[in-house]
Amino acid sequence: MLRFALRRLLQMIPTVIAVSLLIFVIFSIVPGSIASSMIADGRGTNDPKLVERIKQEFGLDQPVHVRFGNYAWSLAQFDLGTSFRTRQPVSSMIGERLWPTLKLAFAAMCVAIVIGLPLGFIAALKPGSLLDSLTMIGAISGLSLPQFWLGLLVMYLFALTLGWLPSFGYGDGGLRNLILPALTLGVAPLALLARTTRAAVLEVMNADFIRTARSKGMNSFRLVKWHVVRNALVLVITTLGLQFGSMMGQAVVVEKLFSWPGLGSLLIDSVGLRDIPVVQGSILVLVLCFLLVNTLVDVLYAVIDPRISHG
Amino acid sequence: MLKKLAIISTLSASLLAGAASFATAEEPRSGGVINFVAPYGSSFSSLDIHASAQVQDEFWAKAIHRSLYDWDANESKPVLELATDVSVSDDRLTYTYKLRQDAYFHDGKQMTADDIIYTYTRIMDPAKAYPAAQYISNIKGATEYNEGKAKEISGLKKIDDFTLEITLSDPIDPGYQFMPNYTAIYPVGAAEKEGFFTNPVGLGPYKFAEYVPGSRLSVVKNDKYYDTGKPYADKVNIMIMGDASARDVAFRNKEVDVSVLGPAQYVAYKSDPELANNIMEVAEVYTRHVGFSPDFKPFQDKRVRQAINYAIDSDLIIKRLAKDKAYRASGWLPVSSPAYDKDAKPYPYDPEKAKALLAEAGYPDGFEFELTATQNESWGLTIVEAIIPMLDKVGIKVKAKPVESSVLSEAVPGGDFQAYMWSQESGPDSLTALRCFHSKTPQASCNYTKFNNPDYDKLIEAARQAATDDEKNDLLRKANNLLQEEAPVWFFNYNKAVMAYQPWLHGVQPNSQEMAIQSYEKLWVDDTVPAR
Amino acid sequence: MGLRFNLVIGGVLCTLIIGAAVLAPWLANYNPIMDADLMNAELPPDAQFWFGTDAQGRDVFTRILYGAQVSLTVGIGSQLINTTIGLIFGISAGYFGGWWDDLVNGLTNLMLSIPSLIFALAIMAILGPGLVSLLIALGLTNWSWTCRIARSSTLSLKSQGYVQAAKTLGYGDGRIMATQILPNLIGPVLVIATLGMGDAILAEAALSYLGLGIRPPQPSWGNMLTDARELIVIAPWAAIFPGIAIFLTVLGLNLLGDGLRDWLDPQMRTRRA
Amino acid sequence: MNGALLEVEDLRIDIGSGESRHNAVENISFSIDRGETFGLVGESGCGKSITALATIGLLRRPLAISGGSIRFKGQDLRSLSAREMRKLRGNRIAMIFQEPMTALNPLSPVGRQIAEMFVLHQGASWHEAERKAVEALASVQVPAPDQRVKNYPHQMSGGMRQRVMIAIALACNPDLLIADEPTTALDVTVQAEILKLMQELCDARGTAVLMISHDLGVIAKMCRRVGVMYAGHMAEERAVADLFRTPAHPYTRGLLGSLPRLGSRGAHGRKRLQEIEGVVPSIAAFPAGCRFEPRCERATAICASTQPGQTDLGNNGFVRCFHHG
Repeated sequence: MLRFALRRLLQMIPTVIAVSLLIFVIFSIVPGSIASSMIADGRGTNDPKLVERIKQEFGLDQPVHVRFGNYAWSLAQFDLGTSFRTRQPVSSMIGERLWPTLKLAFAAMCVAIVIGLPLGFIAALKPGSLLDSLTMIGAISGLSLPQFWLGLLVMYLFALTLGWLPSFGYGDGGLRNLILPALTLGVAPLALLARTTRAAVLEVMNADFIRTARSKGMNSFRLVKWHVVRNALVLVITTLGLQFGSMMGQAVVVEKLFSWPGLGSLLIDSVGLRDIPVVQGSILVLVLCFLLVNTLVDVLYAVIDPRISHG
Repeated sequence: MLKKLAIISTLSASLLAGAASFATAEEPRSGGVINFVAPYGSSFSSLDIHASAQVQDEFWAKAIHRSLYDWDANESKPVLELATDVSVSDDRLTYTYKLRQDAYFHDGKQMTADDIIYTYTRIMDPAKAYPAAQYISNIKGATEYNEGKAKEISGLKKIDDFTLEITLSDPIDPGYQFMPNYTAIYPVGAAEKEGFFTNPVGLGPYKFAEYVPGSRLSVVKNDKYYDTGKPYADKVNIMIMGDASARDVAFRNKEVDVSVLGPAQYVAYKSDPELANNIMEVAEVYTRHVGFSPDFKPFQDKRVRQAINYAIDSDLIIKRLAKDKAYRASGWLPVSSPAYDKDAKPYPYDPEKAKALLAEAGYPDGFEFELTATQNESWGLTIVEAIIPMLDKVGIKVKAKPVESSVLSEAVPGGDFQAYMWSQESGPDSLTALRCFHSKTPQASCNYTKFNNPDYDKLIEAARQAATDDEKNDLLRKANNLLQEEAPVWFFNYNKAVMAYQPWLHGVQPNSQEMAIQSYEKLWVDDTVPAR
Repeated sequence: MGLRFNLVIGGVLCTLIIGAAVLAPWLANYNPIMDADLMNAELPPDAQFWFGTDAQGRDVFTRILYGAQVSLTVGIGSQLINTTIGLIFGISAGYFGGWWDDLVNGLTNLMLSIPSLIFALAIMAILGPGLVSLLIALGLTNWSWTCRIARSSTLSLKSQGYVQAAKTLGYGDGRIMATQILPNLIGPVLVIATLGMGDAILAEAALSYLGLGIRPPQPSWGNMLTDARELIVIAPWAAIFPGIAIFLTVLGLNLLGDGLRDWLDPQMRTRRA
Repeated sequence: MNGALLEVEDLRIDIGSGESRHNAVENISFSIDRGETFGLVGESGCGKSITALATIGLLRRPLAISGGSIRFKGQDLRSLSAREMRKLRGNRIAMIFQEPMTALNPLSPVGRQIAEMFVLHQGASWHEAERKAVEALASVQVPAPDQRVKNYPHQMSGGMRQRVMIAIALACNPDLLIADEPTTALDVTVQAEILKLMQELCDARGTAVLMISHDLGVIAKMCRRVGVMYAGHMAEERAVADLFRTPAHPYTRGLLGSLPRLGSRGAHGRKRLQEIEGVVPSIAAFPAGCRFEPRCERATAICASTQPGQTDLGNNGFVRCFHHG
């Protein structure tokens, strides 16, 4: 199992290299620069000398291949560079923001799993029932909502109208501030998970070994507990891992809306201000998170399904 | 006019708030927690204010730091802050400051002339490109130091611990140069010390307490602040809240004590009987305009530029779209400028005249141009969307070209536009603002429309040399009116900043520079503040 | 929720939206850009302005109709690009195998590992806001599923001897891929594209919110929603109707996609991620 | 026939409901004595598996019993509650399925899947049940059973897996074992071993068997009596010896004709009925009269309009055909 995990980890390397190359290329041709972003709000005057000095300090006046060389060389030493805007190491800036994002993603996943998984199960166990229909209509609706719109709606409902929860921000890092953004971010994976679970359970329920299990004379509870859950999970877990990626993307929107101090809002700010090292670093870290989660999923998959690890 | 406006609105606010609170308004109460907002973005860039160029960072800097001068919001002028007295030489180049002897940094060290020299020298660090350098570079020898040609800044001279002599390279008002929060004074050697930028130390009324990146920065009362009796509140939480809708909800939810309002919210708050009581309106020093490129043929003709000014119903846009959250521009200098011409008339809405002018200029059927703008609701695509049908009526087709703000601020100084829409600082120093249209000012700096008019240049030169303020303002007024006549831009409006504050918050100041940047030490909360 | 329910409701919704888009010039009473009378700004829905007016005094109903054109263009256009790229890469990789297959596989993994919204954001930052940029950004970032399915189907067809049989008849590679393999892929690819259209419309809204969507004054549901966001207290209709339009369209596409999938191949159910 | 272990009478199974309701199986009657092995033979789709599932109470929607009775030890199974039925199922009536590849849970060790039986029906603890599972596996002649219990299905061959199935089915010494094509998916050599094993174990336990197969050879080897099903009807029911000697139904004759040699299968694995023209009609298109009529060479006008009744052939045998003999 350890070797399997190691092998999967090693397989990440080419992807990581390709991603870092790609984002370097993209952000070396993007218009605008850190210098121009400094006067973007019309305050002060544009000081051409300052612009020159800024470009010099950050090596932006060097030709592309030299810049790429420097970038690749630092990356090879696990150095993400220095932020143009703050002059702090990118890694420490990302370090500050990573935990809130992971917390948000984790909480959203929890929302999705805690609600979506059982809902999908129940729907599948009574296919065609009212509950099943409602769940599936709800699920497909959940997948059809623009996320920031949904966020705005829950914000108005739970924070403004009902006054139950704070509407924004990180607070002291507690649960109260986490609920609304996690809910907003969790709705799409929840819906998808409910659908996937339902489909997976239906598929398993039609399997031959379920008929065998029935012929043993077990009740539905034991049938589900002993034979359906694990088999359905195998099908669900893969979806969950892949879903994590698009959730990392959606986190950008949700973090911005809820003023959540995560990697997503750091990324979107840095794109706007053309703080390129931070942009590159953030994307790289997001991709790494995604790859790690999917490796974890693969390992989990192997743990659950003996056919993988033995084969 | 501005001052009156601000005073009237605060007055009416406190009157409306009722007699009870009026009584308490007399006597500031100490204690309590203020939840302030930093609304211009979703993060602070760093805790090194010299390295920043973003208003957003002034929100925390204003609490922790102090600069040599400060902005007097009520008088709308720079005033001495860290000095008690200043004398100026006859050539108006050398200033001698008597520094205050009761100023202590949060770590207990007393402030001396060395700290100021250290700070200004650091800002000009040859190895770094600190944005704050633009304010310091007017000190004699600063540029040489920055370019590595000198070992120190020759214009900075310590007479004794509490006497500092600063020599400028140009006879300009140093108040505007040494007032910005970006030039905050650090204790000697602080920036080289480990941990200064995670736990900054300053001279301000509040001490750094905690920073949750991207979320909030908290400061606590500095008991040794030199202005005795202040600050009032025990703690200020500065919440980072870039999203206007989220801010709106938070404010209504009483989670924050202030909110900066957009046009739509301004209307909503004004029509809400409760919220309407506590709104502060301030004429800020930004002029919103559409600049015309002199390289684009039709715009080389003054009549075309004027025609556009006639063709757009600016008043209607301000009334309906900006929801009266702006003052109609009748030239470049804003309402709060001492050189503002109260009698100047803005271009009236007259599409017939516009058509006639266009025909005269040789464009009876109009023409098409591309207008580069950002998403901004007050000086971006929202306004452009309203202009398009208006100009269409006189035959001018406008193609909107949306860009990100950092792309606009590269394209405009680079001259890469046919027309652009932007908001440009037009104060507080009127001379600085109008110098942007001097023919010697390069496009890359701030003469974005490459304005070139010898008469105008003469007026500006004269104003620079003017002996008295009245004389100077007179000349600037003339220059401003000339500018309006020449119409290098469509004069849209001057920003009216609007801030809503909770009924328990008092001491809000009408800061025309940037209303949301408040002197925290003057704010206080009464006992109706919710428990925090 | 039977098969028929999905197909019928999804089909009806999609037909309505397509109808709205195509017939916009005839159904709308106003011009979506030029008929902006600021005196009529933020009027609530009435007999004259069915969905009210926005901050610019434009008819929200009209703009939603024209917005349907943009949303459908974004949906269909981006999926055409995605599908074409996915099919070309997928079929050729499965067909030729070898280093090309490895390369395409690597590329697909790369695409899957960068969240597509962030990728699209980066591309939009280079190209600047606008419809064409959006089509490119969304068209370049979501082809990996099509590619994967095309590749695996090609491999399975190859193993079933179709390809060998065609080769013995003297068909060229291109012809075999086009005539023997492609037709087998139409079903699953259609399903992915239908579902992808909904995702593209949602992505347009998200990018608009982040300031990188369709260029105003051209109406798109995403920028209408973003613009009206702050009006929600004083003119909620300007925000609610575009939101509903997006919701119903994406819902319709999702239902249609689901229905198609169940109809074409019940086995595909669990494959979507 | 009183005292028979299983009595199926006039069993009728429908598929679907309302407008789209069709008959799948009707007028099925047969009985099995204690310890007896009864065969059901027919092409795939003729309703034999459905009949078997009905017997063990595992019919699932859209299939449902709509008439007749199934009596086990004199008790009508249709009147039992779900809970009572679960007590019988696995415990007194067990079943073996066709696909050993898919009939076992791939994610569960085989030992545990056997042990479940003891936990379910004998109230054993898991620990005790696992121990009994080793014994059960030994009884089906799996070598090194104490190791094999830990194996997952994918680690075993088809024959081994079917032995596991048998171990599961016989774990609680049931009175009736339903074997639905137990050897169809296996190699010929393994097939014989498994059949032999089943026969030995059932004989030793006195377990009656309902053997379902499309393969007359298997039936001939295992059973004393046999029912031939065609399109949901029982075409002919005889003692095996009688059936082979004097097949009465035209369909039975065709079936026998397709056998190259008694007791073995063709080299191509499953042998199709090449001698009988045409295909089994689909459930929705059952003919009104004799269901074999469209394919029958002896068919006359009456066959198309009227369903033939049972004709007694003596020795408890009967046939449904107007033109038998």
